[in-house]
Amino acid sequence: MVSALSNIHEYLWLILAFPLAGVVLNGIIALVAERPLLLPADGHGHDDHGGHGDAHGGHHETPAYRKLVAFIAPGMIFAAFVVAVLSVLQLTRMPAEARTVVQTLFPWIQAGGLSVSVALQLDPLSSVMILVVTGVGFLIHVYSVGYMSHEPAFARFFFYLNLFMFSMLTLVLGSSYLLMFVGWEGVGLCSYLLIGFWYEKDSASTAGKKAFVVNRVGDFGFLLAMFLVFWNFGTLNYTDVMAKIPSLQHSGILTTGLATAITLLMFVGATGKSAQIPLYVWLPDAMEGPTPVSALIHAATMVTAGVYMVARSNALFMLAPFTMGTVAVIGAATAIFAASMGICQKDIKRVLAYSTVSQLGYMFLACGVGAFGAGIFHLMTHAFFKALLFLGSGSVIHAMSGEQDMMKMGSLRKHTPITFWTMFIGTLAIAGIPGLAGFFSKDEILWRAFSSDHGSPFLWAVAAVAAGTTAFYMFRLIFLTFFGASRMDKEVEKHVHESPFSMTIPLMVLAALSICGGWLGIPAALGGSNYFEKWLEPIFEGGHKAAEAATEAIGHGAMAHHDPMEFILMGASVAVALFGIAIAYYLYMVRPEKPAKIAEGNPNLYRLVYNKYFVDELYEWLIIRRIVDWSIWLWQMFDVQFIDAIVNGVAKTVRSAGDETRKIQTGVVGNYAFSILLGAVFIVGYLIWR
Amino acid sequence: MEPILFTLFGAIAVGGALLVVTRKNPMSAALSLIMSLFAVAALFVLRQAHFLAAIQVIVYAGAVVVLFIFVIMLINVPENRLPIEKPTVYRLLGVVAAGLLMIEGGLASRNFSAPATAVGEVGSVEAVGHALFTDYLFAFEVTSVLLLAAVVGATVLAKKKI
Amino acid sequence: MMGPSAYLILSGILFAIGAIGVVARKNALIILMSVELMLNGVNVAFVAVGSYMGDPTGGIFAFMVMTVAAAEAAVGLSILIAIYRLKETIDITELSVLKW
Amino acid sequence: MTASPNLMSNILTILIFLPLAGAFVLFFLPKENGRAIKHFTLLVTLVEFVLSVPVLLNFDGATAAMQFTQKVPWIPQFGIGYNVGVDGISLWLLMLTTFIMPIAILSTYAAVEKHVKEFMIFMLLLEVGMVGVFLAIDLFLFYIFWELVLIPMYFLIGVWGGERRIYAAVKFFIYTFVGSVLMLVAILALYFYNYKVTGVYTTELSALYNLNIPVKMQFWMFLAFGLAFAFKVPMFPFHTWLPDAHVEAPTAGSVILAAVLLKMGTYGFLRLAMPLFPVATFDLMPFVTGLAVIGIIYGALVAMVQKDIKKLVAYSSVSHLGFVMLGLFALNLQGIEGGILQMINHGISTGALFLGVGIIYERSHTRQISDFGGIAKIVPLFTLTFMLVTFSSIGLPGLNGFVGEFLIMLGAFKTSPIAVVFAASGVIFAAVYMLWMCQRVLFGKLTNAHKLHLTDMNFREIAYMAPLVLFIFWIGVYPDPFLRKMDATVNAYVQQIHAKHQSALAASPAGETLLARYFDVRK
Repeated sequence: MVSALSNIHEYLWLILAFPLAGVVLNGIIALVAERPLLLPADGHGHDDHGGHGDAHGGHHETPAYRKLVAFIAPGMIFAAFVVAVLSVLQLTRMPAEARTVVQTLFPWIQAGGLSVSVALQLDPLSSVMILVVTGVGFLIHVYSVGYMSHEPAFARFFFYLNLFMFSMLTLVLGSSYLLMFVGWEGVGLCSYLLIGFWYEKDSASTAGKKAFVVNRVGDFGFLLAMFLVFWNFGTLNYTDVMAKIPSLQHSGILTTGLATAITLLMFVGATGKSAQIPLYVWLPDAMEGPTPVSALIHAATMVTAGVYMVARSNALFMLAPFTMGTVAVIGAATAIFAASMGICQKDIKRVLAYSTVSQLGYMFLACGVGAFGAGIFHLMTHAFFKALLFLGSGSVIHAMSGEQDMMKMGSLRKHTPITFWTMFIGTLAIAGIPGLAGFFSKDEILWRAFSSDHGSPFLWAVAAVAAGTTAFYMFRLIFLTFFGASRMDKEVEKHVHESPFSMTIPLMVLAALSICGGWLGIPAALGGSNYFEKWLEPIFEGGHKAAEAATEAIGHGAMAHHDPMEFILMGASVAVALFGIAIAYYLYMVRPEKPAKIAEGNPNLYRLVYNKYFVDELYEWLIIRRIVDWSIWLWQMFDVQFIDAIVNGVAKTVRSAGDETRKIQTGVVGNYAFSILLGAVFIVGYLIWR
Repeated sequence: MEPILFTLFGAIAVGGALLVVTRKNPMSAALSLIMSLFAVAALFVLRQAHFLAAIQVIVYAGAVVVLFIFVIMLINVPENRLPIEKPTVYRLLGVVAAGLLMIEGGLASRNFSAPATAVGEVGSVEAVGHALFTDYLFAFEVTSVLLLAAVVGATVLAKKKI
Repeated sequence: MMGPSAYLILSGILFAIGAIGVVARKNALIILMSVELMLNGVNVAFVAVGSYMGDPTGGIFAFMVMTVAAAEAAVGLSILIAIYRLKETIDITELSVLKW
Repeated sequence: MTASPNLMSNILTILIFLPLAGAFVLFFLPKENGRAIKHFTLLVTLVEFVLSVPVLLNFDGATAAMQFTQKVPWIPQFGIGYNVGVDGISLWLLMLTTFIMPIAILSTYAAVEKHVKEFMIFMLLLEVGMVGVFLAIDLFLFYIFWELVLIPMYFLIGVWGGERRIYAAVKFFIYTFVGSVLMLVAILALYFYNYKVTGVYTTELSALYNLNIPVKMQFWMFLAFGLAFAFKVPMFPFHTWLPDAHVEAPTAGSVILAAVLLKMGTYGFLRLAMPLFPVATFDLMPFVTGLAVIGIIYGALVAMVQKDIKKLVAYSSVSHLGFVMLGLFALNLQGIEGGILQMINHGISTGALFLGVGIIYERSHTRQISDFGGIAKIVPLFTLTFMLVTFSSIGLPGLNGFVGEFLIMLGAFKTSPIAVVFAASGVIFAAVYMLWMCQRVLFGKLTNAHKLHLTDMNFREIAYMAPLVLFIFWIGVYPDPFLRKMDATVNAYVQQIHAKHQSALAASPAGETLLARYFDVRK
């Protein structure tokens, strides 16, 4: 089979081309077939349709174009997935050190020393990413077909979704930082479009804008990092940059200071995209988008781009211990901070959003302690179980006719068994119950946070507490949603139903992945072979080597795997997770009235946590208000009152001077003659005097 | 001989000029102007510019001043409607400025000396005519256009109903 | 034999007196006459210098000036008549429609 | 495409004077038939565009020299000649001009109702001036065309403008004219200096480039030229005419103003101020760069708080032109190529933005952001186009704005990294003000539907937006053809000014401070 396509890597571009074809086709359908249907009938467009397509009942005959879209959009992604799988399979058959394939498509920007081509790079790191992106992406596309079936702007939705896939694949497959940046901004655009998909809702379009702008703040860092890289390395291609590190180190150009500057700037970009402190604020708001979007973009793929970037640049990061420390601390802080915010949220999607922020913090913690492989591993498992959880929550919302408040749910287990069971698996996975995907990846991170050169017991403790908190609020979610007495509105309760197969099948597949996904990386301590780590080894080798060259360090202690400490810590983390689950069980199953009492007992603390520590308000007051006020001042005071006042003042002066001097023109001829005479006197006088 | 005659006619010319600018009655002023112009004609003769002297008498005394007198009689402004002219600072300034100009003119021309070439027949009818119809033919022809324009203009302007 | 300076000074005096007339008088007729005086003063200078230099150009210039003077007098006086018909005055200080 | 050699050798002259001939013919058309006049003008500008395409196709990107040159003595006594030519710098600006004109004309079909004939005559005269400015390689000729542009624009704003049109027109005229007069003084000074050194009177640029002007003189001349161009660009703090002019001008006027007229300023820097006075250019670079960066941030901040869409776009122009200036004064290949490309990009994107504003203004007769809201529901196609243009303006990768901005910042980072740090923050603000505006105009609940009388874009509007959109994608995805045409010229250009700077500096004492170099300052 593969021999027919003797070298699948020559068809790498197909991975991008399929989603792009989907973009074009869906775009045309949206424009030609769907647009006229969406126009208000009276031409002035006033109707009370609030936008929530999934809240609408009432089936009509499905128009043909919708069937076409429902086929094209997932189909294209599936095709890309197939190509991706074939490519990766071929990659596995190559020797480990040769596993970097670059396919150049066409020159993009060339100016002087700058030469950036549109080129794709397939190596172990990007292969993991494309498999996750296309795989999870395909499942979510299938799910979306069911979830968005009542949405009027069906084609437009898939147009955006395919565009997102295209951008995301550009991000991970691009062979240079600039191309990564293209995808980086592209996914930001799609995120903007999809969060604001129901643009008639003010909160949705505001959230979209916020996401884009906050991302831009991060991009600012990314851009500057690129400039630094270019002017010091003379190239933006990954392979060239990595190849040049040793020689530049040798010649003294690439100092620790420079590496720190580059990597810190890159990390600024990563905090924006991956919602880390201080730029995480957009992600919770991003839940305004349709739920599949939250699953795809704001859980499984886009938000992990920052982790991907850090992992991609690991060689540079390893040269900058200060940055590594920063990354680890920010990651750990985000993990615990976001987890604490998840405790009190009532909106089911917001809980998951904070959980995502928190889990991303884990990934950065991993990168920060030098365990890039562990970070990517967690990225992958997280993609499985978080996508599952989001899609599950979507299924719940679907069942609840659009209700997202967990306080109005309960006992759904009976009505939606598949959703319940799959979500339960996802929750177990994220809580770190042994045997499931989340356990392996999270444990790897915790262990490395403790044991690696860059790690410390403190980081481990923070991460472990965060893990416990995660277990607590995730089970709180499960208990509030699926167990206990029903708190649903009567009207809603009548319509509660399990979702269609197009939605439940992806759930089941993801549940399976959430269980098995971790088995790829069972650590040696547990008798596994940690195939995942080995697969990524070639990527991170360079970084370790560079770091050694820089510091002359004493080997990597992290490789000492058979440490009894590892088992102790593993047990501890499992215990912490179980403790969290136990508390959740006590508070929400045994004594359901207790949480409200606790909240009443500590009103200030509760308000603080419930309002997310007022960070949004702080930003609003400290930055946005200041900038806007200042801008108004600049406009009204500086522009109008100062510059224009000068301009108009000069004009007025000239005019009033003219007004005065014109009075010399008396109209009496004699006076004019007198002036002529005076002039003659002066001129003759000058001629004589001269 | 020349200095005496020059002094005589120069004095008459200046005296006539002073009378022109000081008379209240325009008719007196016009007659004084004739006096001044005749004296200038005499000065022209002194400089052997006979042709110009003749023209001066014919054109100025015979045409221009007569035109003035015609106009004075034509519009015949009554005595009491003549402008009332009182000495003001402004007019004093005018006199001072003109005086300054005079002094400057004197300063400028006091050391003027002509080259010692023989005084040729530059003012005779023949010499002027020759120059006029050779070197300055074009200017002469243009003069005729100017006069034509003046005739037309004067006629149009003075017509009662335009 | 006297030099040209005397003529030039005389010319200056005549010119200045004419200028006084133009600047200081209000009667439009007198002003026009004063203009003639100024032109005459200039003519004196032209003729005198021309003859001393042995150059007919001075005379030609004086001739041209006379032409202009005649034309000016004709046009000027006709304007005066027109104004008098309109305004019943020859006081130039009352004719200031063109001010500002 | 093969064109007869005869046509090709005269092509530039034809390009300059074809609109003039068109304007002449328009004089004799009856003014009652507005439709026919519009059709005719459109035809003229289309022919002009078609004629400019062979220039592009036959342009040799491998040489830095002027091409398609024509040289005719004009006032030989003064050494003034009619010299025209095109190189990698002016080529794209020429193309931009001929490309944008038919679009602007097409946009007037519904907007201009009164004095159609005069309007079109002025438009064509404007084109004569603009094309002339970009093609002239004689200082005097350049100045003539430079001033020629002013007059039609003055009338376009003053006659067909909005409520405060007279104020805006006068402000526009005087602002730019003050600069022009300064430039004229400098041109004369340069002219006579050249005579003093070489003994030949000439205004030919190629001759003037070879002068080695004393540094003190360079300083003052650069200031004079620079001020003229800075007014036109406009650079902070000389920008206040722009918002007024844009707000009051008719849509077509705004489009031309933004797309081409502003580029004349930056082009002037590139063609005259920088190569003629390289030492002053290098020495004043921090100053100009600083103003450019202030312009970027200032324009963006002030744009953010505008209530009038057109004014917002006008201020965004201040910001974008700041980027162009930043690029040009990076004085390296990336910066200058980026700057030129960004001129084109800004012409396309901002032109399209103004056209978009014009489309909804024609229907609703308001430009206040607060009057709109949620119109995406009723004008989806317009929304799509407008968002696309918005993202191009923001500088989204894959669209045209990014390529230019990236090259500019990349180039400028080499020479003044601090400036780029600030300029990059302008990228953030660009997203803020554009998206905020879009959100308030396009999204949200549809509130004012009945008052606005909005209908979606009609065929004519699609027809003139489509080419712009095409180029937004083309430059974004495959800018290579654009960059390759300017490579040789810009390369030679950069080398030349660096060399001239070096040789001039070799003569000056080591360790000389700028103050000592330009002013008689003793230590």
